[in-house]
Amino acid sequence: MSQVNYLNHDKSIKSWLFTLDHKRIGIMYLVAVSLSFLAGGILALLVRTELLGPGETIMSADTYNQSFTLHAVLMIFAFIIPAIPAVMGNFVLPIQLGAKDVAFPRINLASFYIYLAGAAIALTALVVGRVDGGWTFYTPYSTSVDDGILFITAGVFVMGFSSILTGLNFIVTIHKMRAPGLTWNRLPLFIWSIYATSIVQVLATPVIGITMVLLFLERLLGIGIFDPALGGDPVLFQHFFWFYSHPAVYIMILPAFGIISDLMGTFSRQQVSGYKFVALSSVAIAFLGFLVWGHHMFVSGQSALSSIIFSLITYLIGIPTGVKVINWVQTMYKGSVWLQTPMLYALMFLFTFSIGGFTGIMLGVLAVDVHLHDTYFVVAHFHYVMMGGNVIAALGGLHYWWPKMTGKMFNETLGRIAAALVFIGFNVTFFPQFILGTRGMPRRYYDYLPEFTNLHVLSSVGSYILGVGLFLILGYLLHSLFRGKKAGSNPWGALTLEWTHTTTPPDPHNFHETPIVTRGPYDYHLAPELFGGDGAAGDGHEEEAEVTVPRGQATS
Amino acid sequence: MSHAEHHITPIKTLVQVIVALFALTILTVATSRLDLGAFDVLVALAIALTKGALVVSVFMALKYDNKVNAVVFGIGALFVIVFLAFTLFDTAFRGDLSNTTEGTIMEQKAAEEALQQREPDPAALQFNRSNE
Amino acid sequence: MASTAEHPVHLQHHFVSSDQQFDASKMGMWLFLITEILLFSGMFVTYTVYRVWYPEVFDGMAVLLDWRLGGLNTLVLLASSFTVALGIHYAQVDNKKGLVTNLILTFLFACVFLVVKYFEYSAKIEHGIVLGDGFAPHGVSHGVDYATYDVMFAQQFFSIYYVMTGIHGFHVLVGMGLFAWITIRAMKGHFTSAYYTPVELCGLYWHLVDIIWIFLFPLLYLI
Amino acid sequence: MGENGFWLPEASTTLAGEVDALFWFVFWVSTVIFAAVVLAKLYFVVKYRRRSEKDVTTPVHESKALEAIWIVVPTILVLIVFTWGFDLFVQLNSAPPDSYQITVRGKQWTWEYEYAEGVLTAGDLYVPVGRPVKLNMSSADVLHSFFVPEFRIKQDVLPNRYTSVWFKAENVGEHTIYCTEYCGTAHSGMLGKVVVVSEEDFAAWIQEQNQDLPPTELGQQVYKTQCAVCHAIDGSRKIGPPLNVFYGTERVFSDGSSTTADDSYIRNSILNPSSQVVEGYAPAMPPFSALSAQQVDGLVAYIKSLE
Repeated sequence: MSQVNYLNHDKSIKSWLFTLDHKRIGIMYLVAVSLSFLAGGILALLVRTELLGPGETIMSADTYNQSFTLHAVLMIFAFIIPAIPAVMGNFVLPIQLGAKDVAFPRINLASFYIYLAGAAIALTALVVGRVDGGWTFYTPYSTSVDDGILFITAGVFVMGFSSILTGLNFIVTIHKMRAPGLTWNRLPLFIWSIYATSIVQVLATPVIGITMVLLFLERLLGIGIFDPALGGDPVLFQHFFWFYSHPAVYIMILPAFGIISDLMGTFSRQQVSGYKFVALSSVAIAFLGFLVWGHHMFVSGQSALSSIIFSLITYLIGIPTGVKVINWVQTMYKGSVWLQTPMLYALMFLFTFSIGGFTGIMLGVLAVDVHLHDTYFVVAHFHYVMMGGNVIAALGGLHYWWPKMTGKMFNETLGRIAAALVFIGFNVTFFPQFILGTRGMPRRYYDYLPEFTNLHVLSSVGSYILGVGLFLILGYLLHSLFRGKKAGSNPWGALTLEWTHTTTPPDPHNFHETPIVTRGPYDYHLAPELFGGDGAAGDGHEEEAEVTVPRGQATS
Repeated sequence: MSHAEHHITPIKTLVQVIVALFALTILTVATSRLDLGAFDVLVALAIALTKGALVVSVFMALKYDNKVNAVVFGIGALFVIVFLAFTLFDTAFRGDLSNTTEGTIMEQKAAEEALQQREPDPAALQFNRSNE
Repeated sequence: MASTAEHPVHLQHHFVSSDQQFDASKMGMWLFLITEILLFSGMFVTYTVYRVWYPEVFDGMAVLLDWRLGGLNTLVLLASSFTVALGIHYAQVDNKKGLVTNLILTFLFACVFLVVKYFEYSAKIEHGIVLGDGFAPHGVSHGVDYATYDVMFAQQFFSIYYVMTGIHGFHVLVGMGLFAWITIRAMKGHFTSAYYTPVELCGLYWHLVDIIWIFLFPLLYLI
Repeated sequence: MGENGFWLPEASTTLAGEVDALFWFVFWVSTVIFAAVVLAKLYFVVKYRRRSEKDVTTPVHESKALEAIWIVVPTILVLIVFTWGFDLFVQLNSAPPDSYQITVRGKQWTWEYEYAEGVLTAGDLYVPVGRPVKLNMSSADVLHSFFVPEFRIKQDVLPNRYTSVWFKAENVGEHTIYCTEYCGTAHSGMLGKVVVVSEEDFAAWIQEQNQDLPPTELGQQVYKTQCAVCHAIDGSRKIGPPLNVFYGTERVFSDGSSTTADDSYIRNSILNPSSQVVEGYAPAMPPFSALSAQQVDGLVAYIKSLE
């Protein structure tokens, strides 16, 4: 007879749909964002297939334009922004804090349904009209072309609400719900990064809200604020858009930093190098991220003064980010590096994200950006940061917490094969795009000059390899649900509370008794017996009894 | 009782604040009737900021509240300023290097039309901000 | 873990104490308020940019907004803020009657605000000063020839006016819903000095709505 | 692949080479640091790989000096890069006062040029070599962006506002102009050429443009610059229908009506395209109301002459 956990204590559909349990909400988010990723991914493959040759390959120009727009809108607003915070943040954060739930469970559930509603409204655009203009919605094209924009803007507005509520919930939870002994200096770095992310979500998202309202009114009524035909200013729209969308890049990448920090610590069995720096720089990056949006606008017609200020501040962000990468590498120094699948993704992240970072520095150089702006170089840079950063880290996190979420181990061999396919496929897809971009291939092009054909074909082939890798992951993860080996409570020998103080899968209320924290999240030297936990270990409670450090003033 | 330490603002303080707010409202209307030139905006903003500060600190009791809430509010206000200031770095300095005209094409057209009509429409001329 | 017997009714299971729950709710509310501030900041930025570009238009157009009505509404909203603050004071000292009276007063002030707003809007819409494409000032009333206000960028000014006051008005409407709800709960005696969180949170929201108007009034009507 | 290997195309203006130098500086510094990080990573993975489940690790005391180096050195590097990029950016944006000025208009989906000598053309931009040229640009509809990779210049083109870009071409030759701001269905077809010619050839070209052409030739010229993005003349389907097959035949429209394609049909299609959208095509064509009467007549004559 298996222990009671959050999955089996009540199996009715209703108990899922109306659950207030952060873990179940996390799982529902996981299903929803995975479907968005699947849809967005299929669109990406269609786009790459169209680009196999110049001219029409499989679709018309209008279909192509809609495909890349929808790919971006789905991937950004429906997948990548909620991916790590709403899935893994929801599942892991309260347990890592030693809390029974997030501060506002009902708001948490509401944010999920608001997200679904937003996605549904945005997709209605497909039925009503066209989804055209790219995810940036630059006016006046976006407001002049089709009524589809009304639904897209409304959808993004609504999804923004969901994002705000998630962020707000997490900030309060982190401030007010930490277990006794869990000081700010003992917070796992994943928490720190989610904290920074949440700040950005709360501060930036309202601005995309008002931007979408104004865009909506511009299209519906012609209010003339962004429409040059009425005397409005399209560049002002870009300021509004990027005031959100640049910080939004940090909504996407900061949680990835958190996962990587946790993975590097756990699988190196070593304290994360420069813990305080890594923790505080996440928050610093979150704030500085608001001061650089204009680096998307160097050739937009904004003032040169603006461009210069934005360029300078952009570098200020580059430095802490770079130091973080060095810290992660340094974490392995004198460690015991265990190359399990999650760690493979962490190492992969260090490679791909570094390329994304360095190319970001290149794009921040004013004069060089003039040449590279809006070319495939930007497309490649963006994907190296978003996919090579966020998605790779999310895959690492998913593999890392999969046993905790489901109670099952995935097939390690298939995991490694898939990781290799993803790594090869990703780089073959996007690296050629850097070269395409420097040679002058503009982005969002349906057709291209014959001289670019070879690199485009290479890129498309890479995307198929990547697709195979991702489908393989989907396959073995689903398979593990039914046939997977039972996971022990702490298969990776990690030190954070979700591994040491609760069962696998976790109890409906997370803990039988409130944990008391007496050490840092990566103090492996204080718990040498933890490492090398067996995937098939038995009931969590017995193991916990062995491994928990003595609780001085235990609860009574 | 755990709520004993919650700050209770005395009614007297509340009354003082609302009287001040009413007075400031009348003051801002009064000063706007005078022509203070460029100071119009500054005076109006200063009064509005004072009123806002009174509401936040006393009515919303931020003065007596947990510090973290004050920090939250401060950060919110700070980022409004960031948004405004950085946008103005652009909009107030357009065309600073490229030597293209500062005004928009529409403004120039309107000015040209007004000139051609020979019977200058004062409004159109007034709103023409092109270089000449 | 404390036994359930010590748990007051309002305390949710995942909180350890009433204080923790109260502090969490309040911090959540403050965070929500700054999202509101940033939402409005977009409009304030638009206002500033266009005001810097077309100061004459903004000066000229403000004449069409009646500062008497705007000023009246300012006083009404300030008064409503005062009654909310009083209401919270009475909740803290367990004076149910004082609480209910002040909540009802707040609701009524909100009604007055919207009625005044309605008259302002309809007076403009009547003369073709509308939001968007239909903008075409015409007609004469009170010695004002509206047609002379059909100048370039006037549409931007009124778009900003309508969107700002419209979104603000929407918040007032939401606030009225909230106050209707907590007034009923207060009448049923749900709130005591030990638990009045919903009153406190609605109050915070309402003060913010007030503060936004404190800024809207001089920017749109006076300068 | 040119002198730069496969990363960058040929550099054809006075400033392009300087931009490239900066590009290569950042490129190589980044590559060296990146390689060092990756090598360190691989070394650690191998050196400190897990030997057994019982591995014991001890915390490493971080070296403050090392941490300081990692902050100070990159800061110095990026400040160099910033200053360098700033200086070049100012140069890229400051046209010499004696520049030859051309007015450029972007519209869906072509570029139009107006020369000081009164010449109006579209598609290809003729410029003299060795002389600074300043383009004053605006858009007739949505945002566009003027990009010539070999010149390392790019500038968004906005409606209701002028932006500008300048260059001084060093060699005679032809380079592609791209639109890099998404502008709708035929965004990727909004191409043109910068044709850099000698001063004498340029003067001669201006002369030639001012001469009258027979209608069919004029029409052909207009076709190449304005219509070829969307309409083929070999019977194949592009964004719009081909132009060589329909004259004199019955046209069926998407609203179900039909008419015989004659001169006035062509004329109407050019000036008011959305009134008669041929069945099976998207209503993507904007009205070409900026064409002169002669140009429209020329087009009609040219389309009639096609087979």
